[in-house]
Amino acid sequence: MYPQVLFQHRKPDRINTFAEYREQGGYSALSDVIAGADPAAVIATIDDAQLLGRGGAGFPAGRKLMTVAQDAPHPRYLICNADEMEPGTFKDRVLLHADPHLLIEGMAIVAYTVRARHGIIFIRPEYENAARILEREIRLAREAGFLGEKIHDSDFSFEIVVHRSGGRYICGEVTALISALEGCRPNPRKAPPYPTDKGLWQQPTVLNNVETLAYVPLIVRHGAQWFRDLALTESAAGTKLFSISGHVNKPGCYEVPLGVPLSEMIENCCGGMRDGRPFKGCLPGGASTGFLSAEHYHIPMDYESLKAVGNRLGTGAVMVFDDTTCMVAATLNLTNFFARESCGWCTPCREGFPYLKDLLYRLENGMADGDWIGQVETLCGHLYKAYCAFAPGGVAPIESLLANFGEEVQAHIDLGGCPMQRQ
Amino acid sequence: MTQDPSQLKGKSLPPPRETSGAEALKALVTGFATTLKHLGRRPITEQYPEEKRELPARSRARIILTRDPDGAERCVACYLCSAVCPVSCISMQSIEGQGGRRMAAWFRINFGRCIYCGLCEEACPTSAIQLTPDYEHCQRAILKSVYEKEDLLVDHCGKDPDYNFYRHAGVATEGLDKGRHEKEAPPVNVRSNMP
Amino acid sequence: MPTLTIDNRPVTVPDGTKVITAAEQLGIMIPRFCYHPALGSVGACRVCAVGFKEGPIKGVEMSCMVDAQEGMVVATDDPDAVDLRKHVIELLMLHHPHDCPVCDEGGHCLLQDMTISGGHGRRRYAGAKRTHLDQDLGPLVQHEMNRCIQCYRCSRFYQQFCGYRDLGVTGIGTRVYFGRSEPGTLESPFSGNLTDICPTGVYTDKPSRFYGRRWDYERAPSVCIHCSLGCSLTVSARYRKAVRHEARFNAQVNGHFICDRGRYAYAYASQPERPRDALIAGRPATLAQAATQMSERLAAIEKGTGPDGIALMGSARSSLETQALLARLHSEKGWRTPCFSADDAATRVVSSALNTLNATNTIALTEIEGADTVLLVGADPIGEAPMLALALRQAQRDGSRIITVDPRPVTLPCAHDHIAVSGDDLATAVAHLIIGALEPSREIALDADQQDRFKTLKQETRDIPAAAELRAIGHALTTAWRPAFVCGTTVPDPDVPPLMGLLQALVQTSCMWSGLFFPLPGANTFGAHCLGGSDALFEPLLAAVEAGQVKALVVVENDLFSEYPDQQRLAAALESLELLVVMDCVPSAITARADIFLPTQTIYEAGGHYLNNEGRLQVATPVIAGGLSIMDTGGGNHPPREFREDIPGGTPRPAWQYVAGLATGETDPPDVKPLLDEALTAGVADGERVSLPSASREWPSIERIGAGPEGDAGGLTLIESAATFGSEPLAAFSTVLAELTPLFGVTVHSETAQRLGWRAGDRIVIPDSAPALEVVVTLDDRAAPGVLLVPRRIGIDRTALRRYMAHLLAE
Amino acid sequence: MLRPRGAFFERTIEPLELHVSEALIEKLKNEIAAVEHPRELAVDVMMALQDHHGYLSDAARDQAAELLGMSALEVDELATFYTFIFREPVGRYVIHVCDSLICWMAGEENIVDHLRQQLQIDFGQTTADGLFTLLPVCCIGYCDRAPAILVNRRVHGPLTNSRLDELLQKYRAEAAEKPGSNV
Repeated sequence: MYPQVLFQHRKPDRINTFAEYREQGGYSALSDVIAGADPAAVIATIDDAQLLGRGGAGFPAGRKLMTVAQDAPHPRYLICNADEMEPGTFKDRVLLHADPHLLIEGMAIVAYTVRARHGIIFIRPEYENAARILEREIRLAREAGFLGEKIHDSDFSFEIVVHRSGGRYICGEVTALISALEGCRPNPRKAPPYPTDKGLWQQPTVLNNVETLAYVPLIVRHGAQWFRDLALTESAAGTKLFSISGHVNKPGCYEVPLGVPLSEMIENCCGGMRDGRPFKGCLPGGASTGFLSAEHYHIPMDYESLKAVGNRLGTGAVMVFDDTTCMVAATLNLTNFFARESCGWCTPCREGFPYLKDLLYRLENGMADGDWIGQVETLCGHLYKAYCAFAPGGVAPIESLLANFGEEVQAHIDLGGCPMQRQ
Repeated sequence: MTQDPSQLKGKSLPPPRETSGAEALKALVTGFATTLKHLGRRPITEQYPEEKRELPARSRARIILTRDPDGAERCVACYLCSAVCPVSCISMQSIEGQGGRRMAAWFRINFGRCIYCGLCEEACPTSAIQLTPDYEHCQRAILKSVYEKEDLLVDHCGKDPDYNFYRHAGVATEGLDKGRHEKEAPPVNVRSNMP
Repeated sequence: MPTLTIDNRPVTVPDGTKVITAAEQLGIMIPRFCYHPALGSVGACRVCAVGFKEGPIKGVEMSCMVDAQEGMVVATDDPDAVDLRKHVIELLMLHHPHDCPVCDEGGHCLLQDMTISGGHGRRRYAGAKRTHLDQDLGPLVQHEMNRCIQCYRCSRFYQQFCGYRDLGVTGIGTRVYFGRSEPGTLESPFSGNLTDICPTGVYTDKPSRFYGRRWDYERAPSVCIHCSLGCSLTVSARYRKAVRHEARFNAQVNGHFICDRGRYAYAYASQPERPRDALIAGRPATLAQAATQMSERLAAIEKGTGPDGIALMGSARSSLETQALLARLHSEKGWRTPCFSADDAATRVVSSALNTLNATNTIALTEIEGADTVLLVGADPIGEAPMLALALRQAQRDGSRIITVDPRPVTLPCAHDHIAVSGDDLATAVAHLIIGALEPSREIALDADQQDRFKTLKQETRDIPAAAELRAIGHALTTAWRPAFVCGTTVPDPDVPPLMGLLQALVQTSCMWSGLFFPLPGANTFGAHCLGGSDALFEPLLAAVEAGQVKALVVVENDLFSEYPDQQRLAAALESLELLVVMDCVPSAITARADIFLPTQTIYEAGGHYLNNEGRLQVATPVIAGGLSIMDTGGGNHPPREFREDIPGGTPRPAWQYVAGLATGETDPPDVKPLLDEALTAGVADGERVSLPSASREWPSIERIGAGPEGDAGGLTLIESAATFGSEPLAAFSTVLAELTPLFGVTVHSETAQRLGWRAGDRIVIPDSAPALEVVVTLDDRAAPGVLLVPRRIGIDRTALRRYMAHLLAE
Repeated sequence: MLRPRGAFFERTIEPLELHVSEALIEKLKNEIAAVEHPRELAVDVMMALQDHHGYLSDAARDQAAELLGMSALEVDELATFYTFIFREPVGRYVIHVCDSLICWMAGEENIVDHLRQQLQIDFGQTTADGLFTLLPVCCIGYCDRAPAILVNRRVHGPLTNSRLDELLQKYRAEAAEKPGSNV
């Protein structure tokens, strides 16, 4: 078993309560920081810890905080992105149900570093339970004086509100999320201006994932070096929550150091493949990453290693497939998701995904004709020129299907349908 | 194959050939024989107007306005034929007809000007305007050559027995709402609860 | 100022210019759907892709989203970009219906052009086509959602650019739908622009639906004459009928757009009731007969009474040609000075306003968009000059503060501060603004004489309820960098414009830029003023008619009944004339009373020069020769098969030709250009301003600022002011706009309503009105208390209305 | 922000056919008054009215618009965007079946078939008794409990046919016990 950091106080059936959290040393980091720490020093620690954004993009969290200019106007906002809608991902939900005060304390510390006055947790409507837990725990934290006006008699004031989304995948995109909070249609916007410059209500806004913010109190408490040492590989830092689902014996959310091989996660954490069937492939980080095939079974799961094979760690949502899965059908399911969730702003995404879905449907059902592969490749290529990162993410499974499971695609074409169904 | 004149340069032409008497006689006999052979054959010329020949369907003569298989006017008065006509002999006015269909209030072709080029037929997106093999429509009075819609309109589909523009068009017309045309999905319900 | 290379040609552009705009400067038109110069870039359609070869950005990017930067090398024919564009078109065409032949956009459709030029021909997608139900958007705009390519231009234009909130985008993904929440008439008076900006046929022009194709239209550049702003238009006509106005880009005046009043007013020219034949004593006559009889009878009257017995009446809607020839007629014959308006109150305000304008303080409409503060006094843009409201909206979007000071509850499609001040207090209100702007530091800079005058101003100005607020605003104006001052010319009294001029001059000393903008009552009011018409008032003329001094009146394109409030007095006076000559193109109330009637041509047939509210000379080119539409002469069926030499209904001539005939006695029309040059336009090119004095003249009169309101304090006043629809004398005859003209109503403050015992929605039947008039009561607490506000409406019984209101005021 | 109105056609506001409790309206008004930008509460207000009505009817939309200072269209722009705002009537229990990859692999199709059979309705439809509405939904973040469904936004999973039957039974019993309510 690897050291548990975020999950060290995870209970099987309830949250880590406020009292317990305090006893475990919780909120000491916040108290220390508020007592007069230099915000720049705190940011430097976070930067030094090489904490990368855990929401999928993997942007260095410290660097993001540094982009908030010293003289930027007030009020400034801190938004926690709990709109976890990437298919296969449920780590934030588990974390919120395990130890919500990590997030609350993390938000307060980050808010202190950028002098944000308002904190907003943007949460998906499916997580109503988590939203209520958060609202309750925020109230407790406020009553204990860790939130609100002039915290600990310092000049730092910070409030957190929980904002429920109406439910759409695109709301998780940074700029779309900001539009959604403003009560506008959640269409993405193009930077510049960046949110840290002009975000929510045209004010400086820092936006981070739940998991990223939850690491902050621990980094502040134990130091950057401690955090970096948690990872197994040289290039990575820290642990990571992986939501593992699919054809494994024990699907669930597990905290492991970055760099743990995929095989080890499946075998040790999840009790191996279901029914002992062979591993066929997996999506390493949610629906908008590419498929890994059996040859990558032992790949170390960290940002760099996956980048090396042209893939991404994404949200760390590992969806595992055994040999009974038709990869074309799986891709069709994913493409259906992207076609449905496209916000309709730009042409390639709005019209391209239904087109791709139709093409995949035809392949799966033996109607692929003409230069099917060429047509799909061209279309995928053009989807990279869509407005936001939604479409490039959405074509990742399709492109990796062609690259890693080309034989299976060809079999579909040659056999005039799905070989799996024929067996 | 044409030869490059520059390649002929420097080559001398062959010397003129003498013609013998026998050759001349042979040529004469062959010629008369051909004439004699044809004297016994039926003439290939036709005695128009006593005899009238059936022209191929694609011959380009008098223009008609056809109807679709349901018997409705095909012409939607889109002005493409009048635009393409090189001699500007077509004029019309479009209006909103029954059931929201666009149609010609009037449609006029001046056959005094028409050159039967067939461009109108080629341009017509609805197969309405068609050229027919009927070439017999000379008139002494020039105004009689100006055909109005009622003169042009026929009660058949002409050369295109199947096409019905309004079954494909996508615009709602009486009896054919949105989503009921060929290859159309039902109208989008923007308030749908479906994701 | 970066220099970049596009298709091997260098171009230098200002910082912040997008590559797509830079290419336009080289004449390279990069395909676009969502991008529009007025609406900006949003990067939605992805069809403007180009290849970036060198410089800070490499690869295929959208030219509308990338700022031009130094050293960029751009290839619009980059194979990857061309392939992307081609596929984007394919994607856009997946669901586009097969209805070009019946689509009114066909022939001037951007999507058609791009599809053809991009080489897309075959639909490879095997799925069914998406369809949408359409909405009835009212009488102006036809909706056909199937054709939509989701460029978002309409919702951006309607909501962001215009500030109206009843049309937008609903749904998500492939379901997105552009329309209203429920079918119904669009609320924006700028809705017609949707038909111009839609790159395909989703929004098409409803009144000209199915009428013809762009390539068949006779088209000519023209000027809108339905308010004083003089927006640029392109007129489309076919078969002797003007059927469409489109906005023509004009960087100084209207930008890319026009309002619905201007866009749909044209139908007055082809209405069935338009008088097309000369009449003598109400009976049809030939033009020659009528003209001869007119000259003879006028000559006879002149003989009896001398030249003073004949009076001339012009109008603000006539072209400069007509106005100049009336002035010429006066100088040739010695007949009475032409009067150009029967509304003397307005004439006085106009006169003082235009005397305030000079070469340095006059600004153009689009300059208002760049102002950081706009102060409007006695101006209601949506009713008087709609495009001004759109300019204010743009200023406000850029962060400008808009302040309205008005007795009316001025509504604008943007956030603004409204200060309700009764009509009599407007001059005093401006005086308070001036006092606010006159901070001590500024006073030191003044010379003794000026100090004295401002001292007097301070002393004289009486207190009004909003005084403190106004002074604060006046003070704030001194910190503005680019303030603009707008002053109406129908509601304020003549003292207000010069006071606004004084305020502007005072603020001018401390800002970068400022200017005055006066919306005027008529399209060519400026021209009438320049031709000396402002001095000639109607009241003395009417008195002279009543006294029998004037025996003959020549009325050119003016319906006196719509301008002069007392209809009965006017009717009686006209009755007493020996000869009433009327020349007009609409069947107005005065036409039927004419002894001799001469039909005139409209702007579409005659063309003409016009001076807009800032003195800008603009030319309308004739677009049709005249005559009844072929649709009409054919009775809806095919046109007649016989030939005739004349054009049916082609009798009308330009009004100026009739006037010229009177002046010269010749039947052939003279060359009008030298006359115009002589009058005022010498050396002024089309689109330029006529020369204005170089500096402001006099210290404004400050009498009114001290005087109390007329009548009892707290008394009632009636304000008749222009509304978007139904007020303008030509547009009021447009059959297209008839449906949009709202119920006739009176707007009052709730306190006033309480005093009068009125409730919202009450219907008051005006006694003894003909035609019967019913007034609906609307309450609005943004109106000044004590004001009864009614729209100016052509064709209603204003005498009865005024009588009733006077009766109320008396009680 | 001044609310611009149409230059013509004043909209006559008819009394809403709504029986929303005064208390709820008052609560929403207070919440809106407490924030700087009323629009940021758009989703909350729509959800609150929807919870009261079962779905966001036209009248509820107009009410939301009035409360938020938005136009009806602006509310519709948002309402038709989000998954969990219903512009069409729904049953007392809205069953959202996750059809994304993991649930699909875990037998979502069987669940759907079973529900269709049991309820005699297809996706997007409501049972004749007005109790259940069946809708598909994308990944709800319960992949570790696949196949999962939401019933009125409460999650259930992993599901089997028998577990489903129990669930339906439970909700039917609840409805029988407390009739009326939020439809």
